[in-house]
Amino acid sequence: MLLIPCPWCGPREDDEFTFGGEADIPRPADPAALTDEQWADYLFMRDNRRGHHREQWYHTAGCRRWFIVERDTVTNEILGASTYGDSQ
Amino acid sequence: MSQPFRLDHGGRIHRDAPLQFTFDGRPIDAFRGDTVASALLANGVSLVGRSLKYHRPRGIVSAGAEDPNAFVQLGHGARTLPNRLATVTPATPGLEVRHVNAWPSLDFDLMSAFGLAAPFIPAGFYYKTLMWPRRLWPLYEHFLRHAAGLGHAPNAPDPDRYDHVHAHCDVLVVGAGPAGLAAARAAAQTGARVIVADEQAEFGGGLLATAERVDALPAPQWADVAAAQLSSAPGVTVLPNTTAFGLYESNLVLLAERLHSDQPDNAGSESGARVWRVLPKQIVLASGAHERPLLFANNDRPGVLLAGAISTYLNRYAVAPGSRAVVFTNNDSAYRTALDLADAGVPVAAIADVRVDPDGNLPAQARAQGIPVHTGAVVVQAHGRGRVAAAELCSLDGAPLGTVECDLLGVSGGFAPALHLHAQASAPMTWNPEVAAFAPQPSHGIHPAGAVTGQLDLASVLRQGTAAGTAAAAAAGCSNGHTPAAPQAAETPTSDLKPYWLPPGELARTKPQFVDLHEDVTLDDLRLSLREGYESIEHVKRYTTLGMGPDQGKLANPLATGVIAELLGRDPATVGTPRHRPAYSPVSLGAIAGRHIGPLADPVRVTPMQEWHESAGAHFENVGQWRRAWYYPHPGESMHEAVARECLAVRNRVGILDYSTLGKIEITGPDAGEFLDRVYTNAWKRLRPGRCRYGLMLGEDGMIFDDGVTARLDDQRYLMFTSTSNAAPVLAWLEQWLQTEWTDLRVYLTSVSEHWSNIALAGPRSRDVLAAAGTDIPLARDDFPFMTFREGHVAGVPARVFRISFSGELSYEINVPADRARHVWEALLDAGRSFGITPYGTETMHVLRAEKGFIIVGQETDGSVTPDDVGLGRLLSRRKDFLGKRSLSRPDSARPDRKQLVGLLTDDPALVLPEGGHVVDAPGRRRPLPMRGHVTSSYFSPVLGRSIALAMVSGGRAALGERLYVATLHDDRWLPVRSCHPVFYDPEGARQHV
Amino acid sequence: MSSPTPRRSPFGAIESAQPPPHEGQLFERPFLTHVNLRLDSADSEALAAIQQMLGVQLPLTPNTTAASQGLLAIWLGPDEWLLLAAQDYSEALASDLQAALTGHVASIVDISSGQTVIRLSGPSALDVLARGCALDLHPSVFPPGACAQTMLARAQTLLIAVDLTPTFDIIVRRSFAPYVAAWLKDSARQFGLHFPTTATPGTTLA
Amino acid sequence: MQFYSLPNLIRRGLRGHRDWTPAWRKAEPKPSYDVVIVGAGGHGLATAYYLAKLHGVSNVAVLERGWLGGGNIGRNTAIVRSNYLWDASAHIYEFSLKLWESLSQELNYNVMFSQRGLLNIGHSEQEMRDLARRVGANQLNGIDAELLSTDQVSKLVPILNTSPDTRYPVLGGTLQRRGGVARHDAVAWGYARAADALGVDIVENCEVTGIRTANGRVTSLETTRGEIRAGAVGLVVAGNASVLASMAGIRLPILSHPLQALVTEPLKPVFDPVVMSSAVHVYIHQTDRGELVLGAGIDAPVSYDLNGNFRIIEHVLAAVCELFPIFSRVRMLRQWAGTVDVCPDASPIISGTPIKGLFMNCGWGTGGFKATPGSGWVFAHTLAHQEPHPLNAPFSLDRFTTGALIDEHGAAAVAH
Repeated sequence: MLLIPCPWCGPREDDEFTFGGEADIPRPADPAALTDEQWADYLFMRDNRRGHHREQWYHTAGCRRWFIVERDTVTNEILGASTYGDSQ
Repeated sequence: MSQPFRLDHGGRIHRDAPLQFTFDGRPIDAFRGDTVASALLANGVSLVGRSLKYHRPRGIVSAGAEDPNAFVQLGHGARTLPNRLATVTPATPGLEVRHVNAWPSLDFDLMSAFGLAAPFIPAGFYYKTLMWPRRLWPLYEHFLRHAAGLGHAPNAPDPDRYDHVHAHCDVLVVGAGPAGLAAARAAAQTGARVIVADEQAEFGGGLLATAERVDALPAPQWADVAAAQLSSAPGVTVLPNTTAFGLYESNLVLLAERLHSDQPDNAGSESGARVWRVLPKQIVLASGAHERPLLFANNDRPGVLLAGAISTYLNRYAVAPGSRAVVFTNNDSAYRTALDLADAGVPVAAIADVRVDPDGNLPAQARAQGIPVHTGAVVVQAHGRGRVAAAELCSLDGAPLGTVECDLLGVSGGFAPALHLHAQASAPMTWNPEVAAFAPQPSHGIHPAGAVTGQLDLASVLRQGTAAGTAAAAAAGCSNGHTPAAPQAAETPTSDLKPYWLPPGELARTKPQFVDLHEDVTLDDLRLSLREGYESIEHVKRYTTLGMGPDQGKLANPLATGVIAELLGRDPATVGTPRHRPAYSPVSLGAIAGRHIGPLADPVRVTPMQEWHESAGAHFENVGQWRRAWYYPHPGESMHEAVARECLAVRNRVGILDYSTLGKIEITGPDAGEFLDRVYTNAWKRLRPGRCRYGLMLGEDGMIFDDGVTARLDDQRYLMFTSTSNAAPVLAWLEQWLQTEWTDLRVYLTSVSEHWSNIALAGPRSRDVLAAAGTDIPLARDDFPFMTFREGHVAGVPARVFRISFSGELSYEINVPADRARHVWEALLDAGRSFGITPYGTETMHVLRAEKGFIIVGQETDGSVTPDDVGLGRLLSRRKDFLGKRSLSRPDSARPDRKQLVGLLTDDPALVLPEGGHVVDAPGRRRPLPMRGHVTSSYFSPVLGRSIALAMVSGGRAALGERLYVATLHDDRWLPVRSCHPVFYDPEGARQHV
Repeated sequence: MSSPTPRRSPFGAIESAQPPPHEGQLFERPFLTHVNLRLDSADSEALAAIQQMLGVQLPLTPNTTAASQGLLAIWLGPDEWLLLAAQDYSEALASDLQAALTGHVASIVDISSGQTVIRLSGPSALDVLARGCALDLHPSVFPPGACAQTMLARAQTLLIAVDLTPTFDIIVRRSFAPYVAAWLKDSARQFGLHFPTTATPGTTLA
Repeated sequence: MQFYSLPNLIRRGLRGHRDWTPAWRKAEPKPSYDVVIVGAGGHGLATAYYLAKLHGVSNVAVLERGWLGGGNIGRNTAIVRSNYLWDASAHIYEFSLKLWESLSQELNYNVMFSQRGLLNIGHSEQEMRDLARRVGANQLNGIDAELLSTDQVSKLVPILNTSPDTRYPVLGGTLQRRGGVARHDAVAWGYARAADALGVDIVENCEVTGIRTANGRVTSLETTRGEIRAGAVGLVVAGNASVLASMAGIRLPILSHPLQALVTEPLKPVFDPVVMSSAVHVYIHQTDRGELVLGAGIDAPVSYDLNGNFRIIEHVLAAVCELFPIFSRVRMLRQWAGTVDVCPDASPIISGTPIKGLFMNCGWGTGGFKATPGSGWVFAHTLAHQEPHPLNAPFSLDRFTTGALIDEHGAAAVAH
């Protein structure tokens, strides 16, 4: 059971959240200009990193904010959390 | 005479409360405070079970949860409990105890014939044979299956309920032995919120079985005082009968509290057991240690007990497990057992000590008492069949030292820390040579204390516990300055343990020496495993099944580590131990499921009209968590008849549908239109207030994700309808784009799904019904045209009315606040009575939309379907980008042979195609036979008087009218069909515009 | 304008002129006004206008509430609040807010029908909630005035600590009423509490 | 290779089993191989075996970071079936199932493949539509499959709660009689022993730390036991595919998740077939030891953690107690997790890569064990011919560029 540190609500059990996958994958500004390979890379290819991982979480049952969690994917240790406000 | 082995004084049993239970039908006298095991021993019952593989006679080995032999079946029928341990099961009046794994009886077990075959069925024998002839494997397996397994499952549903509790504390203390009690006391004194749990019915652990003194009190008495103080201390929760069985990430600790679950005669209890989900700030791990058995021939004979267990039976239960004892040890602790035996009047014929010069206090006391002590000596074989009759001794170099008669053989190979919880959480552990076992290292807010650290001296253990409790409380932010004093006990200088793994010489080779008593894994099995190259500890475990029994190898694994290390000539630290897995002790599935069963298994969501639907006799279908009215059969009506009646009512008169389950999202802000432009495939900015539009939402992969109507309420407000099952996912998805990607858009989303109920009136007379129900909204065709909405009142209730249609008929979807929806629903029914209004359910809704060729996301689509595939390419804007657009120009999305939505008409109009049936060009015996597609929806259309179907067919749109077949192979039929345009009724869409 | 037609609460209460007498330790508080408010908390002008109008500053600290006469402002998110007020006040409140926030980017949505309030009060309140709520509701951590959106068993809920009795207000979504009722009856029964619901929709499912 | 048989077992038994020899050599890595396979799991060892057996390529090494068979082959719930929806999947899984049917004899190692039948149950109208669609597809693909009514389900597994008023009513099911279970560890050991006998070097405790390439072609592997040159390299490292691929600068469409399972205490036989329910994410069968083996759904977050999230166990066991009310008093013995690599379409990648000579066999999600023989067979072909076999051609890496996905979410036991 993960305790997800919502930057707004504080640590909560993971059943309050929806996992949103790897963070920092911006949507291409002009998809039409991309090759199929470039689009596939945005669409499907992931680092799936073993260790330090930046990822998106949504506080579904709480404040309904999307935010970023940094987590070690081997130990599941939470290394930090930030709001999109912070990270911009 | 009853209870021949019961001592006439001492112990913590209640002699004033005698009771009786049965073992294989035989009455057993006991006292309250006994376990089933202590009572059996008191009655001289030494044979309690048969071993798993060879069916050798087995007796009680320990006095706790680590016992490998004492598995019994409790009770019978629905309430039976398979594979319970006699050593931890309280003796209660009338308890029905039966052996497992012997036939026909325990004493006369025909299956012990397996013992004769032992030389030919070593570890993993089944990998090497039973392969020929191939067709006989099922027979071999049938035999293996019925030979395996232990107890019997209940034969009816569980009458008990189980409980779940969430708990939080500053310090959780696992184990209430000397270290745990000291730690809990210390933590409590700092004002910390403390939970202390112990698997036994009484707090005290080892204190209850020793003659030592703490703070000048006899140890058991001190334990009682400490336990009493804790239970009355504020902020302290004491949990006896509670096993900590799992330690997970975030230091979530799971406790299983036994209430009645080990009492099969306690019928239908409200709570058979309670699982505590504890999130402590800090953990004191005081889980103690397990005594390690020693290897010698026939070391599995009944009457061979762990030395510490003998002391427990003597001191705690006033039971002498034998009448003449031999003790075999490699450390000092077993001398205490020898002294306990002597005090109890049980002669100790010999102590065999592996060590050459044990010089601790206890050996000295034993010698002083005249107990014969053989140093540098080992037991190499136990004689006797049904029970140990003698112990054969020899020196470390294999020289015989004679045979000593005894009916009780106490063994101690030292103590292995019970670090299971610690290890489960992958916390670090290191090899501790002093105890020749792995011990935990402090980590992640876990403070080990007491025997689990390898410390056995009582005085030191008490100090350790106090320090751990204080440190844990401080780490949890609780401290009131003063450091609690540790309870005092006498120091006992001890001499070091001498690791002893393999017996000397070849003498014992001829007889089995069991490393894992439960799994019947012998020393020879380990040798074979290593010989064949299965050397990693995990390979040994999997090849020999070492430690895989219900006892989880609590005794076997620590022994095996040393044995394997010696056989391989390696350092035990490098051999390691099989990975510890939850649960430390088995926990019933029901207890883990808790209350989440029956009506609480999963929320059932309903609309304000639910009671009305029920009283109207509706049949329901599950749609996600929703319970929706499926159809409303009249008395004697079949589903088919009811649905036909409902369909015709809508087509010819008017029907009413509870459509409240649709998701509804209010979208507000200056950029709302731009936002819709990006998430929907079609254009929105120009939609005028008061108008509605159908929208398609794609995933970025270009596949259809959701669809629905969105209305523009006013300049800056839209109301989006989502499909029922996508309400939550769509909201999360929209918020994700707004919050993480398009942060510049000024848009707010608010779910109003629960506030607005949605009642659909559909059919040529729906306008009349709405008028009759009373509304201030002008209903004339030109005042309120198709695909517009109006705000006003319906039946006196504020309402938003949408002129949209999922049936192709003149239709109004009336949104009213849920608090008044039931009133409006009934008002419309009253108003509609003279027009023949008919309530209809989801099945009719499906038939009506299929007649119109409207798709349902999740039925026509399956995550691999694009808008063009279902003929909605016209909704793809060319002038703007939208989510998923780029994926639609990938090579595969442009394939001409993609599956496309078509209609199918059977040659036989009465024949309704099976949904999920596959479409082929022509019947054929060849396999695989190429498939063109499959039937997604199929119904009998009452208004058309024939069957209709929608299908996804490869290249189907270009070949409308082609001859195809739908295969139903279970009856070997090929149903001839022709493809057609997927709109079967009112293709020009005139009816919804009237 | 208030409609003449009687309202039905999720737990089956029928609206009447005078609210039903609240007795016992566990009961529904039906028909209250629930208005969802969204606005940018950096918009100090808007915040001031709201404070002007409601007589209370919208709470900006997560998981806290602020009370003024007859109205409770509950933090739901950094730009979202729930305004909880007396029966039959929703339309007035909504329109007053609209007026107060003209010219500001905001969203004001009446959701009074979509959810309801259950009050749980008494010495065993914490034990009842501990059966299904993973949060630490001990007053040292969750004092009166605190609020939290979280899970109650398998239903989303909004918890508000009212006083040190302890007393909690539990806001649940309408369609979950049968589940929440079944869960409350089950958990509360263990502590001798009874949850009076004139009707439990969906009982045929249980 | 010492032949395994009853006579040999008896003969050696009379001599105390002292003259059995190691099932496979503890090979020292040579400086160079024609083919190096990374990962001594089921798929990797099977690949090596078929390379040597069918393609005459025996200068092969299988490198294993830890102990042989310690990955998913040793952590799965051992279910074997071929009732997949789409043609491409159906063909490769059915091919694999056919290999299973004679695998014990092929390897002279009893993998205890037990065709006790595999039952999928459905709980909603839409689920029954999907099951019917799958059965129809299976039948036309020549795969045995039957659609069952609730009564037929209840006859097959009488202890299943099929009463209509449960939370998850059983509306029917599908049965693949040739489906079943096998002894998972034995599969790894059997392939290892057979491959070793054909000259394959199996190198345990040898972790790959780097992949070297020269002008677009793989040349060698850096390992904790030195550099090893290779003509071709096959990465078969379930639970680690992204990590290994990244050593060659390749990004994969893979997410790694924990998948949990548990066993109960052993019971006398109570039911025969494997029972699966996608809706409640449960699969369950009873082993020959008598234990109930239960599989759960995957943990949503990406993770390589091997403990798993207890919440999922709570949900699964609640569902099990609903479906099998008599199991409520049976006790959980052991719970664990493995790491599954999941592709967006829940189908595997058996494919070449942008780097010549470097091939991948990964992304099996929850479907890996049942595919072991077939996967090894086609991957051996792919490595030997440097091009895919028709059976694995559709499972190429570039399908994620063209969009030709093979979406098996419906057919996987758990909805990802």
